[in-house]
Amino acid sequence: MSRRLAQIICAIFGVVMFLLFFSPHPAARTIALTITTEYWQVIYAFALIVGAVSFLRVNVKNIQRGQDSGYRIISLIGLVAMPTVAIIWGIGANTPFMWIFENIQVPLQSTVFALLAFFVASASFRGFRARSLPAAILLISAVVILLSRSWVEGQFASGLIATADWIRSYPSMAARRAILIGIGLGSLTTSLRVIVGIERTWLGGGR
Amino acid sequence: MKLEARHWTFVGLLIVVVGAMLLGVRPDVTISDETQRMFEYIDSLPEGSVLIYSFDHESSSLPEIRPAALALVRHSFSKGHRIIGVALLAEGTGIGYRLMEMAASESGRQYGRDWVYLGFKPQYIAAILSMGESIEKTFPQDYFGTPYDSLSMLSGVVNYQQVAGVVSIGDGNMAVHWIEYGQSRFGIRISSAMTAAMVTTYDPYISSGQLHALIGGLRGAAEYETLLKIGGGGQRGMLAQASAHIYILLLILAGNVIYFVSRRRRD
Amino acid sequence: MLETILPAADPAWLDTGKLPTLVAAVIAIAVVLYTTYHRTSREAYRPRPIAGLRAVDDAIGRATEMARPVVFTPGWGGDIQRPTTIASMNILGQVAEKTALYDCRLIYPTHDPVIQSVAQEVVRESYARAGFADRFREEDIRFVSSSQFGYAAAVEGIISRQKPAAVLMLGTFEAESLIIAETGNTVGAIQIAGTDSTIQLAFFIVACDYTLIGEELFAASGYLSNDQAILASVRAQDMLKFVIAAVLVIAIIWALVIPDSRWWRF
Amino acid sequence: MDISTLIAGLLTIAILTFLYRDNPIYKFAEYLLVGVSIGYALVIAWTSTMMDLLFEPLAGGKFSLIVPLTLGLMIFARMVPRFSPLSRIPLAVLIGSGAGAAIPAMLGPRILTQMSDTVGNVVGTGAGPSFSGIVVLIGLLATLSYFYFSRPHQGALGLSAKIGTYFLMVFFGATFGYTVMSRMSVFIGRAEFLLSDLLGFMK
Repeated sequence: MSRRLAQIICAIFGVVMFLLFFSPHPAARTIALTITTEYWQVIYAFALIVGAVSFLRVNVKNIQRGQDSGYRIISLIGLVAMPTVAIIWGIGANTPFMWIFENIQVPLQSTVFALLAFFVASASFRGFRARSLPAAILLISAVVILLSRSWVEGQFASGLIATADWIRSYPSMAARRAILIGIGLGSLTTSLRVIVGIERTWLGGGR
Repeated sequence: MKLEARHWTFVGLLIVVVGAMLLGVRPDVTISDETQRMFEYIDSLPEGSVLIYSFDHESSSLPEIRPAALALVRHSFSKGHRIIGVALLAEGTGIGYRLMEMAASESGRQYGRDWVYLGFKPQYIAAILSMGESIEKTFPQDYFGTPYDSLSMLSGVVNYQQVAGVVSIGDGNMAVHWIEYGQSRFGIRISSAMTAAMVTTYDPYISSGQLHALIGGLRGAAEYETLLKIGGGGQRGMLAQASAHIYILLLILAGNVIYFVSRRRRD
Repeated sequence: MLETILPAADPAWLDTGKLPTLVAAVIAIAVVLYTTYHRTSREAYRPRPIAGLRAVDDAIGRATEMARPVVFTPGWGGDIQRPTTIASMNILGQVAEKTALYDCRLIYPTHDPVIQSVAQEVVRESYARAGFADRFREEDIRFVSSSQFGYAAAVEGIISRQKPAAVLMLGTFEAESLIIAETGNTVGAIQIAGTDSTIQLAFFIVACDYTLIGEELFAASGYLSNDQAILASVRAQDMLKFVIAAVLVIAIIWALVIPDSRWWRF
Repeated sequence: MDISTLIAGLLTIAILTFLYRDNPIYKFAEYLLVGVSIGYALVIAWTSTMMDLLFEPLAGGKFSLIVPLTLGLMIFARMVPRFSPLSRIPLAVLIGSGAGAAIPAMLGPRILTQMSDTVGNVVGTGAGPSFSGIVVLIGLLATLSYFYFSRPHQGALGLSAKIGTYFLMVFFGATFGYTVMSRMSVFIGRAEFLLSDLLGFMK
């Protein structure tokens, strides 16, 4: 029953959103904006609470079983601390909430991001081997671009930069365009299957 | 301690980058047209112009775009522009405030008179559109809860019509939203400082003029600092950046040499 | 806030500037519905093989032999509204059926609680369909963190501790792509990636064993399930590609012969 | 050096230890990051969505918000197995509206604009077809043929698909090159923090 109802609601919202795209009328735009800003955002905010609760449950269960208890307690402290300090001192400038964000969350996140530089190094060493013609093309293209962005000066540099720019603007862009068109078509048919109800995996009901 | 091949690639990178930074050499950088254009744009705005700096990025890309953002804000302050700071992504909020506060205290600019920080507003598309009607309605108070009308700098600033331009400090698609909603609906001039990875995405907008100017990544920051004749994180990082690229090229070369030698042996 | 932005709107009901999109949409929808509901030949549609997909079966088999888990991640970049996520969910269903059958553990970390909800249903149902509802572990379909690098750090941790035999990265990825792929490589996992994020494709090509490029990801769910309804849309996509190529060539010849023509500017 | 910088510096190093291999220090940092980041997201969702978007306007008399409120509450039904089917309704709203919005969005900017631009590339300024434009056209058609699934890649289609893969490789190589630049900058930024803020070198 709930599956059938969900399917119908899904189809209605699909058709409505599709049609709204073509209308500049204030009423149409209000509905489209209401769905994308109010409905989407509010559902996500509630879902985040459900996610946090499930995170909490799993961790508490594992702490009771003694699996990685110490680490999981650290996670839970972090999870509880943020809302707690936010309730007590607010979230504006110079609050403990901002302090934790700036001195704990930001450095941790940026450093995880920075790990990428190292992974780029190991992947370059391991993955860029001219095993075949396509692999060689990949290699040459990457090397030309990288060289053009390194420290080269003079005549050679301007020729190199021009070559790199040409690659980026024409052959490389052509392939990207084809990929985008392919993705567009794939997304289009997937969306259509969802709306007409052939695609029901998301309901958990199989097809 | 057992080190594998990948560990050696890591150690190499560490040595190359840290070594280059400790050398303290700040090579001259050739100024690209795009950075020159951005510089001239900011430089040409008369004293007292109101600019919106929008911190539209997440904290993880801070290391890359902070030098560029700082150079732009410093330039604006030195030209006597009045700056409104906002953030359309929550993570940019505190970061943007710190950055502006730092630049302002260096140049002796006063909060409320020369610059204000309005803080974060969710639903960026709605925020961009709504500021086009009324900035005060969008941000009734500043970051500290001071009412809009009691900040002297903002008297007479109703919407984009009193603002010379928006500079979006971003790491993703936020400048696209500024272009699609702010520029095309209200005609406000958009420029941006963004991560190097994003720059190519904006080529079409630059060529159509919808995006007025942009600077990209650490390299863009270094060029801007050169034009401003001040030091900064961009210049400090340039030797390291170039060395890192060469290092990656050498790794690719080494990987291929090893591959071909071992293949020949097998044959 | 919505009220303040509306006066600038145009009171017409149809935006004539969007007519080409509407016409294209009608054609595309017609083609898709036609191939889906009106299959002229009795024979099943058999598309060409895609290398990365045969590897999915092998990877699960290998994981079972080695008694190690399979990690499946949809990436940090997507949400449930994205068609890519739906396509990825579809593949998840197929993969889960196999891991249920072989009694191989499936770990699915996600950044999005909505995706988590849907994935739990999909996997639960797949396990039930395979006849092993009791093997389903709800906590393996886990929400780890909505922050991009919080998510990346957690997946890195899961991979380096659980040492999966296979890592499937199918969905929308951003910068976390290479962090996950390189970590998977250090534990010796077979890695199959597929994404619609054009920038990350480059990293996957370099770091993974198999990569499904863009549209191949959408075709994949039909291949794996051999579901004729999904395969029908693959065929529709091919027909549309043909139309696109034809219109393109005609438009170019037209524009070269009559330089003033403008109809092709959509 | 103040305590904030010290903590930020130690956490930075904790994450970097992962490069050697997984270890308790990294694990500590990872669990801390996961917990704090969920907490942060909860606070932001509460203040910016729940309060600003939902409860305050609702209290101000905007009763149309009861619809999203109800949808949100239905998501809560997931936590109680007996009611969990109810959560399919808000999911249906998200998935349906997402799919409906995707169709024109994919056709417009993704497909039609790309087609127009390709014609523009070839025709150029009107003085006959341009060389670069023809490269774009060949690349586009060849790569599209690579994505052709209905027939095996043999004969003419095989050749064209092969040319398509070459173009794809040019694109992947170029993106890799550009993105490396960005990734290195992030690490340089962190290295600068460690060297100047934490250790006090290079002033």
